[in-house]
Amino acid sequence: MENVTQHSEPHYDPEASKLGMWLFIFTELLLFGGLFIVYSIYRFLNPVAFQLAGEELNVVIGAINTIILLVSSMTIAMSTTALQQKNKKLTLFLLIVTVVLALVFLVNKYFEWGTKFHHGIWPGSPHLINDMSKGEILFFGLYFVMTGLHALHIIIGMIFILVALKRVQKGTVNADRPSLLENAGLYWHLVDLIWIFLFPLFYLIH
Amino acid sequence: MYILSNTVNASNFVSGVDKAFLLIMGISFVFLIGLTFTMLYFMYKYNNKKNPIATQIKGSNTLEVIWTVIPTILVLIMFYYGWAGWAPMRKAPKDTFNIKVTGRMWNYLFEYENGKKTDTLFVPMDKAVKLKLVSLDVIHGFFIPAFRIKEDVVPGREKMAWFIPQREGLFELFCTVYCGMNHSYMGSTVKVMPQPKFDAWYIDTIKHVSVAVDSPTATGQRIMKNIGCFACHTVDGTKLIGPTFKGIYGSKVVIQTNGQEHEVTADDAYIKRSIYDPNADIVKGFNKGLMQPYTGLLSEGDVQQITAYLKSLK
Amino acid sequence: MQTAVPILHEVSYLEYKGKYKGLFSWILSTDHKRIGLMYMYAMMTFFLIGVMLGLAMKLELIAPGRTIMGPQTYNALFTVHGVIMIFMIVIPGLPAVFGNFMLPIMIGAKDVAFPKLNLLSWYIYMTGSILVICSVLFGNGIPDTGWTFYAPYSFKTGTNLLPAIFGAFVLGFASILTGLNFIVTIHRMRCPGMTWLKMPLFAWSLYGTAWIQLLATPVVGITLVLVALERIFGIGVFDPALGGDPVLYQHLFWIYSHPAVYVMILPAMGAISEIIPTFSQKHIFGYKAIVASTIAIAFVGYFVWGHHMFTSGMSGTAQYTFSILTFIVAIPSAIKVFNWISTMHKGSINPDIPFLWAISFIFVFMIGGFSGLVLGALATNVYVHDTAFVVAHFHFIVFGGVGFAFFGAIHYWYPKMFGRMYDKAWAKIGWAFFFVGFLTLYSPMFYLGMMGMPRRYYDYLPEFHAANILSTLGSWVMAFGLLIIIINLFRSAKNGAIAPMNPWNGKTLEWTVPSPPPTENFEDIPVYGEKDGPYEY
Amino acid sequence: MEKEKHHIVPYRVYFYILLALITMTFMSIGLVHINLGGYSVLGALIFSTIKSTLVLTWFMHLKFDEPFLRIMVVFVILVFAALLFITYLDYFFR
Ligand code: HEA
Ligand code: HEA
Ligand code: HEC
Ligand code: CUA
Ligand SMILES: [Cu+2]
Repeated sequence: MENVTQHSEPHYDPEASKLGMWLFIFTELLLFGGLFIVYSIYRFLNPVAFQLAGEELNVVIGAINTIILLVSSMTIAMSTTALQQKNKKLTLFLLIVTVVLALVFLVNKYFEWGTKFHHGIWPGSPHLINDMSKGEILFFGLYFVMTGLHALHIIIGMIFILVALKRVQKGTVNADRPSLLENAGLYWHLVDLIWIFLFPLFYLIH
Repeated sequence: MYILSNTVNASNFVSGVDKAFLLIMGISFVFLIGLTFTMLYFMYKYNNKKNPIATQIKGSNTLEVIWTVIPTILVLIMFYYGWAGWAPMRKAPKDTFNIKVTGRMWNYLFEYENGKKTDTLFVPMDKAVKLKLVSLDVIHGFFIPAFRIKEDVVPGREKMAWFIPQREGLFELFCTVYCGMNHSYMGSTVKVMPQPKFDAWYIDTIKHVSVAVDSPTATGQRIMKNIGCFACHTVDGTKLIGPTFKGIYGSKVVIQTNGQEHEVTADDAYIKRSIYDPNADIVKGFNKGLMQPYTGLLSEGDVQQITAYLKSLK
Repeated sequence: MQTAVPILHEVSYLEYKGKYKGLFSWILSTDHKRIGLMYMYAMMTFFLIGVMLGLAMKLELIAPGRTIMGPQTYNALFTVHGVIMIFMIVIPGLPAVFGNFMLPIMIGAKDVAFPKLNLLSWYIYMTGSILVICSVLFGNGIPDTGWTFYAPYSFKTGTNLLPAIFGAFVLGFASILTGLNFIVTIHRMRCPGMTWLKMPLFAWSLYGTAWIQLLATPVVGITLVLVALERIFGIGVFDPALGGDPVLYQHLFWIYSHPAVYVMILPAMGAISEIIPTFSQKHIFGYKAIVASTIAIAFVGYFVWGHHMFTSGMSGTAQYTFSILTFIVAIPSAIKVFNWISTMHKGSINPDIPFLWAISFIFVFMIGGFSGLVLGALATNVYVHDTAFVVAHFHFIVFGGVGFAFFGAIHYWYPKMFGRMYDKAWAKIGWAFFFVGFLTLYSPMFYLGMMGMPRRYYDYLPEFHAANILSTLGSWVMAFGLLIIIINLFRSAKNGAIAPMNPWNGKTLEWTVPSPPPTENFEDIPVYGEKDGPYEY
Repeated sequence: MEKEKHHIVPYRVYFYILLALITMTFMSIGLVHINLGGYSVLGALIFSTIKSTLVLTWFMHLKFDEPFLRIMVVFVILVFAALLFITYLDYFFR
């Protein structure tokens, strides 16, 4: 007879958690928004240098990564449908595909950054500072910061999806309580959304 | 108060700025006093001892409109006066007397078109003076209160400020943007002289040659004092922004060049390099980018004098 | 032992025994009231540090030249003072303490929407604060950039800036999460019948604030990350030597930091909007107008940041746009002041201590606001920008505004929070010293600014001496007042008279629960009928 | 509220959206090779905007959510646009 006051009965409010997730997405949008402001101002001030530097980036890798992200966005969106149709196997499969695609994206990114490093281009590298124009330094500085931050979000998104996957497996996320999976999906789409803008702004300047 | 007293019309901007000031302050005082007294009066009149039952009033749309519209009009008037006092600061007339102002930690250097350099700003009276503001390191602020002008001096950009001094005399000049340790000492003075007097000063280059000095190292010391080395360096062994000069000559210094650490002896060549290209070798434990190159500001001869002085610091 | 059940339900949140004992029952509690108190204790501690630094600065400025410290120490002092006061006290201040404590009760909910997240925010807040303190204690030198971290000085200085920047970044996260929590709470957990327009004004102000926290904080977050990267790698974004533009840093910084000043003031205004009707025993005047002006301040306040940069070399177009927007954002504040004063009209005023704080708030807020108008006009801003005038403006409005509202709020809600009443006579004496000290401390700074004394100055001309002495004296009077207030509050938490449920005859929901409230706040969620409302006397 | 069933989007729809997104990606890459001068940024951004609208409405379910979420999203985007616009008032007219 000790503990009668049970604390807030664990009530489940999917609308609240969805709203919370959206609000968080807004802050993420403004986080990148800050960087987009910086980018656009510097591009406006150094149009030629940005074009020159943009040509150094590999459009093919960029395009492949875009498609990977788009496909993974679809698979995770489908996974909620699968969950709601009570098809647990398909849900799990779709989630695994999403995570694998995310990994492929990161591997690509790794090689892409690797080549840049190989060419002596990294933030603050002597080649960058000594041999390039100011606009190009800015371009690559922003390139590393923005794609780096985006990659960090991919990693966070992957963890988020993995947690959801685990919970789907255990059955605590199911057709009646899909919130966690839906939120993981929302987050993942955010990552996609940002890339949709990063890709043309960095890879498609000619 | 500057606003009211001795700086009346010290420059062409004073009246515009002060007008805006008085207008805003005037309106503000009326409101402040009026509202404060209303508040106190209500507190007295409707005290619960006198007025135990409140009358419930939930609002009034008429009043809301009134006290939205009136302040709006008032602030637009304030905006207008603010704008009117400021607009002329943005565009200098064509025919101006030009001076280049270089800010660095922690002094200003004024360069005139005939090559004259000073650390006090000399300007002719009743003539439009245009300043070209550049900074070598961080942002500084160029502020002459009596003239009501202020402009940040931003590295990487060339800024402009102009004014017509209208009063003879000495005026204060401050640095207003925080720029490191001696920010509050980065001031100087403006000397406004009537045109003939100014001209005499302007063409006279002889006066500036230094008076004879007794000891052989005093010239070095004087140069360093004038250009401001002691803002960052001491001679008594304490570390400020930069390393101390005590016993520096001939000592072994650990420096970093492009990230590699190595040891050198502080000789003439090293000191010269430290002055002309300080960011090439960074003394261990100090930051890059604080000391700026003095190329063009100190001649080879000056550096020799400085080295001679540094030698004497045992 | 069946009979014990209803009694146990009434156990106050202070005595409630949960899974954990002692300290752990606090630091692991997800109860919004305990979290609110934990914020308050943490802030009090940091606040006292900040006050000490402020007093030390004033002591240094008592005479020109060196008095008790060197210039580098002084620079470090105002930096740490500014960072602590802004990022650790007044930005989270009212929302984290009173928002957490009162918001759920005021809207008739049992807790916030995400109680665990709420606790997490507190931990994030503590982490950030400790990082800031670390930057003082360890490394080579205390940060010395001013709380604005202006580039390029912020990546040139040799001092230990990284932990401070990182700390501010982390504190931003705590602020974002709190805001997020409040928005969801307000959207989803208002009690049945409480429509948006029946919500107490304090809750409205928190709603407006939360949106600013959400949308503005990330911008400064990323800006601080860029400064840190600039320091570590030299990526060049703000370094003029590498093509960057230091003025862009200022844009980004103020995109956050101007809205942040409204993050500070809105909840303060919200608290005042609660105190005034309660102590006038009258329905608030112009409820809808106050709601609208809250939203307007939050929204327009977003677009005026450039008024901090009038001398930085922006384009003329930007300058007058920002100036006019600055004036426009002053109007909703004016509307609020008029409505507050009208609420007193024909009321039945109980001039008790919270009310005294409220009217002194209005008084100093007006002075601060009017000096803001001087700063918002272009010509006068150019003259007084970066002088002691600005320092006076923001102390009047940040500290006079937010600080006074904080003290008003704590005297107002104290009986509810602790179930006891403080000693009113001492509270009034403390208030009197504080108020007089405040005016003596900061008024001379207006004068100094108009004379042209720049801010962040360790040393000054002899002409400025007299005003500085006065100001320093004021700082002691005020600190004395503060001491009385704090001691009074602390002692009363143990020894004060037991407070009734509704000592001020307030009408908002927090006055319908016992003092102190039970863990679950309400046994049954209240329901608002057609006629009910927060200010229906 | 509790009873409200989630709208279940068929797999097919998601697939069509993906196809549209990929097509537009290729179109924006193609656009680069046509010389549009200053307008190529604009073109790329228009494509990105359409793509992100698709992602928002379908993948992120905004189409099926309550209207206030949609209002919030639009509001946030407008706030960001206004920030950008005002910042440009400085840089464009310098
Ligand atoms: C709580 C915080 C807070 C608040 C609410 C405000 C409110 C305002 N501030 Fe302030 N401000 C700061 C905190 C705040 N400020 C800080 C911290 C700084 C310095 C930062 C730094 O550099 O370190 C600063 C700096 C600052 C500057 C830059 C100064 C400079 O460096 O050059 C400017 C310039 O426009 C400004 C203007 C205003 C204006 C117009 C308002 C308005 O919102 C005020 C509106 C209120 C009123 C007008 C009074 C009430 C109205 C009436 C009684 C009715 C009558 C009114 C009319 C007729 C209009 N502020
Ligand atoms: C809330 C903000 C706040 C507060 C309370 C204070 C309090 C004090 N400040 Fe403040 N100050 C700043 C914010 C604040 N300051 C900022 C942002 C700067 C700019 C830094 C920079 O330039 O970068 C500054 C700069 C600054 C300077 C200028 C430095 C310069 O430019 O040269 C000086 C000079 O004397 C000064 C003095 C003081 C003094 C003596 C106190 C105090 O000691 C007075 C004593 C205080 C009290 C007696 C109680 C107040 C109570 C509350 C606020 C509510 C409590 C809330 C909780 C406990 C949660 N401060
Ligand atoms: C803004 C601060 C600043 C000013 C002004 C400044 N210095 Fe320095 N100085 C430094 C710093 C920081 C270092 C250490 C980093 C480096 O080596 O660049 C340094 C290093 C040096 C060294 C090498 C010291 C050693 O121990 O090896 C010499 C010599 C020197 N400065 C001379 C001068 C002279 C001469 C002047 C004036 C003409 C001057 N400095 C002005 C900051 C300054
Ligand atoms: Cu130069 Cu302050
Ligand atoms: Cu502001």
